[in-house]
Amino acid sequence: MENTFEPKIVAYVCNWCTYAGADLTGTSRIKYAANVRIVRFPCTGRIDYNLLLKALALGADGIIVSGCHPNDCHYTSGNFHARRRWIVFKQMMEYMGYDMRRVKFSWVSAAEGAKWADIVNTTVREIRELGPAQRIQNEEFRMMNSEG
Amino acid sequence: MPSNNIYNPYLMRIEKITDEAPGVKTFRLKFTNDAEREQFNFKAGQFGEYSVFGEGESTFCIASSPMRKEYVECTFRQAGRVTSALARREEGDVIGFRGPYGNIFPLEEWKGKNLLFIAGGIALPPMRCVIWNALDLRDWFKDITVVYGARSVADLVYKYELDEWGKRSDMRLTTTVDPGGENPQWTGKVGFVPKVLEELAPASSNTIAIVCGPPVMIKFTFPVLEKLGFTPETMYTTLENRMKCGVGKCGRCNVGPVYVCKDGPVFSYGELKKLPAEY
Amino acid sequence: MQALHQKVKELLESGKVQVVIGYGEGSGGKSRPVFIRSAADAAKLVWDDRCHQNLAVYINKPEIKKMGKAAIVAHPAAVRTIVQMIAEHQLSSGAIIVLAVENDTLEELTDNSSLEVYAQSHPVLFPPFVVKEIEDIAALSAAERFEFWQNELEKCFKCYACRAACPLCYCERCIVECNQPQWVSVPSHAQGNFEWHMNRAMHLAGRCVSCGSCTIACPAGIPIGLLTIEASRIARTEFGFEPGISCDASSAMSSFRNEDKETFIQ
Amino acid sequence: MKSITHDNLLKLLAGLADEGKIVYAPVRKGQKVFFAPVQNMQPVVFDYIQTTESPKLVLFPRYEPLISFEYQGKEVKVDDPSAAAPAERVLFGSRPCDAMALKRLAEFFDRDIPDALIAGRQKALTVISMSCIKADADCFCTSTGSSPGDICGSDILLTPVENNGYAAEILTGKGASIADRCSSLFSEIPEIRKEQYLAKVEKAFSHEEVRKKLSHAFDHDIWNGASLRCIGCGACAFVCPMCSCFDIQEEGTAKKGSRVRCWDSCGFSLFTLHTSGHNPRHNQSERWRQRVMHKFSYQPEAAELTGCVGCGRCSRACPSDMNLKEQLQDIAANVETV
Repeated sequence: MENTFEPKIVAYVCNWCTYAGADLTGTSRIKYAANVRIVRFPCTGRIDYNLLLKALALGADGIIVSGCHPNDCHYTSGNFHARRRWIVFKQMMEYMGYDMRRVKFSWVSAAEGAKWADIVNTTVREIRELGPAQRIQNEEFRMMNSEG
Repeated sequence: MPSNNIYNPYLMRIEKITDEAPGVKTFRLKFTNDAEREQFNFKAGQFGEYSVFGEGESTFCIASSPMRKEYVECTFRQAGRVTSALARREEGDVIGFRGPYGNIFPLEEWKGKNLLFIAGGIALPPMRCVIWNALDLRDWFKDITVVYGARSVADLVYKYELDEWGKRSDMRLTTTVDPGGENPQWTGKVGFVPKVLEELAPASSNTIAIVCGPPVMIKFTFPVLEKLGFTPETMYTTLENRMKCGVGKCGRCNVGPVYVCKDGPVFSYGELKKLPAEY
Repeated sequence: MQALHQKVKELLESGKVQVVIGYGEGSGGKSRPVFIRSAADAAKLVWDDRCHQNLAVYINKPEIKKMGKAAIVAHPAAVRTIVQMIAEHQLSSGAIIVLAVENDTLEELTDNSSLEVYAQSHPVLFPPFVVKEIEDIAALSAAERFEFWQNELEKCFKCYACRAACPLCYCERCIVECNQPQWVSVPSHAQGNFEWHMNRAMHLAGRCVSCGSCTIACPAGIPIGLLTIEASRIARTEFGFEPGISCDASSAMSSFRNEDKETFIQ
Repeated sequence: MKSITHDNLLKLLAGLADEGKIVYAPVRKGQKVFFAPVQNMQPVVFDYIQTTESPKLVLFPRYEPLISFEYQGKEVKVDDPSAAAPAERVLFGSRPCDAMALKRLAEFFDRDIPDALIAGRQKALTVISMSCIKADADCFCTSTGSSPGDICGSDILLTPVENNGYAAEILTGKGASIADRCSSLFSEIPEIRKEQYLAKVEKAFSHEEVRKKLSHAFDHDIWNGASLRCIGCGACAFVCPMCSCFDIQEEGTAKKGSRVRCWDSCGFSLFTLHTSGHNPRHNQSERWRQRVMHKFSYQPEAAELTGCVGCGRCSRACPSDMNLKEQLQDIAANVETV
């Protein structure tokens, strides 16, 4: 049977590299999956891990976080700080049992339109295979709601 | 309330938004449901819980006169999450309103007396309700005097009404701004409210003083009034403790054996003196 | 313990300190924090294997600070906490006299270098059951770990005893109390609890000295300390960062190295 | 009088669950005992002195939606969860102090402006309590008007007696309706003196005396000393069967969500903080004083309702050994009478 599940993917990207890169993907007329909702930030250093948690809580099946390559940050070191946080965040989420195959981290420069398309396409394909994300179930809350 | 669930708010449409001062707005609210409006009543001194759905509830006094039944008005300063969300609303939007809650200014008991209103800054709104109520019942009372101060000329709220009150012959209005807050056009007084009050030296006999303002103003105003001969039982204020439920359950506004939301917010200085100073 | 009583007596009598933060007899055979202000009370101090709470949590409590200069009875984990607090500018050097205790030994530490030497030579040792818990969880599959933590966190009713018991959770306004935006769901449902404990772990990454105070404090019996211990383990393996051993260390999460590992980044 | 065997008691509870009632019973989670809804009775435990979390959650849950809302253009659609009838619940294994606490809690929420959500749940709740045959040093129920075999607030009170059975006091109509429907599970025994089976809890202080002394103890020194080691968490309030303070928060998105009530504590520093930055209770000592005064002075004064039943949970839960019984004994002994 054909897989008809269309994952919802949120992409948190930095303004200077990946957003420009994604722009280039479009202007270069490279086709890529339409499942991503792009949210633009000044810098990856500004992308709080809580935004990732919120996206997952509110229904995202996958997340892409992307910004400038190391040493290319518009603000010199924002992406280095981000990288440290990602390292800890990723492993903490894994420690708590979350399937981190759903969260992708990448560096995409303003010149890498093709790479962006590739990342989006791979992510969509992989997450389509993984299926809809398991949400943290607010058991009691649901019970309360149904109990009234 | 629309149901017997005390947390279920009335749905109110914002009919009119007035910018009062920097960050301060007045909303005129109309019930979306006529039957609810019909049976809604409140008295001067009571307050409500105003809410933006998805942002939360916030507590302000009802600032309009209870005699004007077709709407409810509230004035608030944009400060936290809810008031910021309220400030982003536009005319025609729907917000929630729970109320009226709390006790009242005992206007009936004050019949035949002089009324002296003393307000500071954003604390005029809770007083505006009772001032208009008293003006609507003008023949109940003898002299009506209002002393109102704010940090600067810009911070004075209800400027259009201050003009109107200033022109009325059946009341006296004194406005003042803190030193440094005046501008070249300013014709009122300059000085802190307690000091201006001391200069005015209103007579205390057969007079009720109603004081409302930031804690520091209240702290310095009551002693001045006492010096002028007011007794604790003739001095009133309305407390503004932090609240969530408004109905005496959530525990936030608890001061000694009273809940400000349910047993207040209006207290005489005599009553306050019996309470621990946790307000 | 006699040495401790003697030392505290001297400190108070000489006026070197005005208060000593230590352990005393509590209710029902427990120990409890006590604040000794006169030499005559020095004998009320106890030090034995009931004394787990990290007393560094009291150092900056306004009521205690008002009493004057303090000395503190500190087990090895508390010494590390104090070093970390100095590194994070929560405590100025020499502001407190540390009476480092372990088993039968007592050392008086008054300056940064002696604190550092002590911290470096006294590793925080986990009790055997914690070691076992850490190993057990490491052996679980991802799905089992998810299940494990969901079951544990379900007990949490967000009393924030973990936060209050932690000397390094010193923010005056915690992220859970910031509501513009509301990062962490306030109710104690599964999502809200997950967000809270994730945030706590992230904020203590590379800072948690693994004292275990939060786990002991948790009234619901959740082994929450494991989360911050893990966060610090990550910081240690990934960035080589050991909290609580250097008074002028930078912070693990607000510094970086060019060569930080990025194998997972595409 | 009636009695029931252990096996029949389990059958009774299983039967109630099968009827579709939500049965809350004490179960062990890790080292601690919690009340949780159970379908089969296998995990139910009996060998606890006191549960960690109190059974107040059956009336006043950790969190509950007060309303839910959805924006439809400029309009808002609001749903009221109290419109639906609350589920029938059975609470099993509450102690007599818990049962009394639930009754007082319901009274508190019903006072002046009744809270329909709590009242609805109270109406649909049957309480089957278990007398205490063991107590520990933190228990002080006899000092607050309860006792190990007190019947107040229970619909059925069971007292463990010999031969693995329980003497059953059927106390209310709700209790009787269960006992009648399941009469085959009960047997008749001659009247017994249940006191012989009950735990002994010495009276530690008199709450009337404490109340009198507290009425003028607001500025007493006693609060400063006692609260020094308080770290300002909410453990005491959250495990307390009578603490009723709550917060109201918004859940969901800006378009759709619910307004939720969740537990809060007067021990938190931000509980009373005004937007202006002014905080009426600035220090931990003031917050600790509020907790004690509210339970033993303010509430009794306002409504003849002592806000504590002496279950001792707060003292067991406290990370820094704040002991309520000790504090009250201290007040009884050291605050002067005027």
